[in-house]
Amino acid sequence: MTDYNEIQQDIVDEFSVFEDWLDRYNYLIELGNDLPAIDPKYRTNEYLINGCQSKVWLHADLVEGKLLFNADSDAIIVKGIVALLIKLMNKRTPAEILENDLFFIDGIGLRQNLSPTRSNGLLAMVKKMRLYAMAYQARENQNKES
Amino acid sequence: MTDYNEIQQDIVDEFSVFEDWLDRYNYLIELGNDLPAIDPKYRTNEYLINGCQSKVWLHADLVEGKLLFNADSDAIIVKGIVALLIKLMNKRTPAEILENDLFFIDGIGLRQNLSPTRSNGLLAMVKKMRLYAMAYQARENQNKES
Amino acid sequence: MKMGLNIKQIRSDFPILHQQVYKKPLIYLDNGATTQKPKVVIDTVRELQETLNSSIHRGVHYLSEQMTSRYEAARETVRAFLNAASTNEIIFTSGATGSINAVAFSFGEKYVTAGDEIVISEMEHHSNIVPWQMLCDRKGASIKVIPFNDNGELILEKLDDLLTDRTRIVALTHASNSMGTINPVKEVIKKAHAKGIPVLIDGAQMVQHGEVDVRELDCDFYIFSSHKIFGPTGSGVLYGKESILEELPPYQGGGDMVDQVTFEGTSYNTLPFKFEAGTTNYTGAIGLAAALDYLHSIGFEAIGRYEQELTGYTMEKLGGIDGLKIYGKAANRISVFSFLMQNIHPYDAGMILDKMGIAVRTGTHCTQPVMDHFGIDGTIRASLVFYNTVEEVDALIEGIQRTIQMLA
Amino acid sequence: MKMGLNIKQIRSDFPILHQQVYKKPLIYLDNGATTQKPKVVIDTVRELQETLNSSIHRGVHYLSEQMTSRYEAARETVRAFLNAASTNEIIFTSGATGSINAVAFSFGEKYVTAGDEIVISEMEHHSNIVPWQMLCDRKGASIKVIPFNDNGELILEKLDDLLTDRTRIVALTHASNSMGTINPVKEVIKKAHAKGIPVLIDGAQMVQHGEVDVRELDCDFYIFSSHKIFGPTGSGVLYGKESILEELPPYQGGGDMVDQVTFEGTSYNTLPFKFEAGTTNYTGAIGLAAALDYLHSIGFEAIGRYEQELTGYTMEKLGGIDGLKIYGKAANRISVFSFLMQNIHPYDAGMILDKMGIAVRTGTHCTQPVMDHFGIDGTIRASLVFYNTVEEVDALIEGIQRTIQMLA
Ligand SMILES: Cc1ncc(COP(=O)(O)O)c(C=O)c1O
Ligand SMILES: Cc1ncc(COP(=O)(O)O)c(C=O)c1O
Repeated sequence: MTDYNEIQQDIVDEFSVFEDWLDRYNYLIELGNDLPAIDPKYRTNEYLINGCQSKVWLHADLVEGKLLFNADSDAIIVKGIVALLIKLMNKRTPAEILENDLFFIDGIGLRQNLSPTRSNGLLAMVKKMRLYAMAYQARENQNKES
Repeated sequence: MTDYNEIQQDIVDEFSVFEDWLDRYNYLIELGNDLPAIDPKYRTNEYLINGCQSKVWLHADLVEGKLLFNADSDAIIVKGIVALLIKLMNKRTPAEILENDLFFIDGIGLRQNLSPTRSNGLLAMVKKMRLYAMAYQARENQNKES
Repeated sequence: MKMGLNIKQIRSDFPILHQQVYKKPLIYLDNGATTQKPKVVIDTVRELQETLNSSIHRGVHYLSEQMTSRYEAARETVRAFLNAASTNEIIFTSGATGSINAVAFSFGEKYVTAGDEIVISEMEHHSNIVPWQMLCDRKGASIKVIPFNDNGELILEKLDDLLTDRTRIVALTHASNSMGTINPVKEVIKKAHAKGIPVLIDGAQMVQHGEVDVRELDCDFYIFSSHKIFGPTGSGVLYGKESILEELPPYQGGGDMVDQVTFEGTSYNTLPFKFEAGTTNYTGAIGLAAALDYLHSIGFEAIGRYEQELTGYTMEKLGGIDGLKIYGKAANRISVFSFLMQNIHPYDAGMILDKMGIAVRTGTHCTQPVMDHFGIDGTIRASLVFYNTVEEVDALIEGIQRTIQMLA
Repeated sequence: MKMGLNIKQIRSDFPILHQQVYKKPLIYLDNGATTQKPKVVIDTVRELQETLNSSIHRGVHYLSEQMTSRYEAARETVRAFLNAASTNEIIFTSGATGSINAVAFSFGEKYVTAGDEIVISEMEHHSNIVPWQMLCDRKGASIKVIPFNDNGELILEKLDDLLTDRTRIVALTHASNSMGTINPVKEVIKKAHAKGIPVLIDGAQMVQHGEVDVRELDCDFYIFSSHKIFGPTGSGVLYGKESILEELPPYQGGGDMVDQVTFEGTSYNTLPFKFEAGTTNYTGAIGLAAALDYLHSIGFEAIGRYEQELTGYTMEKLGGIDGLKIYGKAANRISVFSFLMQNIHPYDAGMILDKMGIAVRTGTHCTQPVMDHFGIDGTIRASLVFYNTVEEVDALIEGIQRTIQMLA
């Protein structure tokens, strides 16, 4: 599997061809449309990250040491960014996710979408993804010990 | 007796020789020192006009149709202005006081001392002087009628 | 279209309007959130800070003197703007929200007890809901709500039943910030007064669109924000009838609002100072007066006529877009428009319009009950004032069409 | 005197200081009332209004985005200035008075009931007396007062008796605005905490004279005004420990401080937004941050050293004037000096000094209990900051001497 940071760099490179913001958004909309909707059983309040303007749903499983993410948003551009996050983090070990910085969002000019005052739920989602990674890592370590 | 507005003009002329503010104040201090202290029986809360920074006491009688003012202040510059007001208004009929505008204070550059936000009690005192005039005028009119 | 304002001249008075965002000319249609400041306001604020800054009242020195008279002159300017009877009725606050909270507290402390009722409307801004809820929670009182119909117009017939002998006050917005409706406040005030109930009018979205006459309305309180009427942030106005303000306890305690202070007890200053605790935002208040003077120089009537034409044009153009739904269709309205396109998420639309240089607001606009009424999460809102142009409306329409192409 | 600041350079940063009043150079010694603004603050305010003005939070568009991040960066600047643990602990308010009223209300609603006690000191500013009195009136609680001695120093021995099991909070000024005393707040906080009582420190007169470390002090609340620390009017700060703020009900209701609003009930936003109802004074907050950055660039330590020298010099010179009495002689002090000359009325002295271009304050300085302590109606107060000079002190001394000649 491609290196974590290599993927991030690939995404940045991919976006660098777009000179116009609307082209970037068009691409994100495409990505958003291509991302399968989340399993309806996870599109519930339990898995909702409320961003006050747009909603994000997130669920994660650990299968054979790798995280499987399932996520969605009601806003399509947000969903496009969600798709990029999933592309990057899906099927990674908790360690990979926790060790590496997230730089691609900044690199493609979408940093403001992750600012604490942005009300689109993305920042909360990224935090939650890392929390899942931490929780599963802690559980694995426990399992090893016992 | 000199005309009401002539006196005002005299005061303005008198002050016009002072180029320096401190000379004006020196003159006011002199006037203040020359004004006899108010009869102690009027230097009481009943006759106090509280200006929050400096105090003014005022009492008025009507003798033979003329107002007799008795006034004082704990701040000497304020007392100097009080002295000018007394010089102007003392022994006048209520009508004279009520008919004429008060322009000398403005004319000698002390207008700010009569601004509503000035906390020296002067504005309240001027209002009170006119109130006395009104009250005595009303009483006289009543006496005439009955 | 021939409209009676020299828009080019007017736009040149507002420095911010000549900016580029993302290399596109800025089209600022978020005036419902905050309005831009004309040069004269910006210059006044600068001049005050460079030449006069000093704490007001009580000061014996020159700067304090000068600043105090500028501040009190600003109060007179606001009084004249609202046609209030006296400057004692004009309180400078920190903003519309501060004004409403002051009334909710002071009026509430004095007059509201358990079982009492406060009447508001279904279209209030959160700032005219939450302070009353907090009061009701404290006192055991309750909120009654005047509903609106699907055009966004108050259902006035319901009012008579809502005004009971437990109603202590009616608090109603003059114009809706999310639907644009101008409410028949005069009628409401009449009905309330007939039962002896005082009325607060939230003018936060009205004053920037035309002059208000509080004596003609006969409202008991009228409030607005400086920053929404081309003045500085951090300042606002609370008008209250003198006879009512006299009776109310103060809201905040502090410097300047007291007469005598001892630990045994404190007596309060006279109006309007009783309600202006601490160092007030004198720069903001004087800046607001500069904004009002500026509006006068242009003429409220001309502004009103221009905005009405612009409103008609915008409604027509928006109505012509396939699949676009307007929320709030009252005929009597300000130039504020809420809408949704098909099933496009407003946040997506807002982000795309932004990149075209068009600043609109998306979301609930702090009127969640309005969204609940329509069963939606939010809208896109374009809010215009007199410096906006037909060309900007055209750009918005084109932007919406492109957005639909991208998203639908 | 060799002092470590380039005063000439510093004075050139403050446009207002180069003015003439009554054809005399302005000597501004009323900094306790409000401080002047450096060019960088004035320019920041102007720049924000000319290029960025937009309502913060919730906005999807560019201006709103930019203004929001500037505002939140300002919060971080204030956090660093106070060394608070988190930006969640930094609330922007309308000023020191607004901050204290917020605590008195929110803390009071939650924790104060009939029979409880609030401990303040005899040297508090009215803004740190009246809000507590209003609370006590509402709740049936009472005020207990830490007295000071004739030097203007708190009599700490009295504190132990004042802190009872009914004491709910201690509210104490860090530095006295009328006597200049710096209080041993850390000791008071320790004593109060030993009994589980939280402490609010009023830093309105302290922050402009040196950095404050709220974590080192371990105070529970710390408040100050922007306009007294070289920032814009209409803005202030409330620091509160996160764990305490979390528990408090909001002070004002309105936009931005809510999560969900329905007529059935409302849930509140997280910290710090829960306490920032309505459109905040973002221009003021960002201007304040510019002022703090400016102070950093000069260096708090250098400022502190300079002011201490200036203070020593002023005390010595004032002490040398025959018949002049200083009120407040604490050794640990800020550069604020209250005095009277023989039986000269302070108002007369203030008016005369004014005409020499010297701006001082006269009266009670919103600390009537301090005047009552000394049995006087008011004092003359000269309050200096780091842009004041030895030459200005000399001019003050000369002015006082001339005043005495004129009046005595
Ligand atoms: C109708 C209405 N009322 C009150 C407010 C609150 O104004 P501010 O945020 O300036 O306090 C607003 C502004 O959003 C509004 O639109
Ligand atoms: C010690 C103290 N506390 C509080 C205040 C109130 O500050 P503001 O008037 O800025 O609200 C002042 C200012 O006069 C003060 O000196």
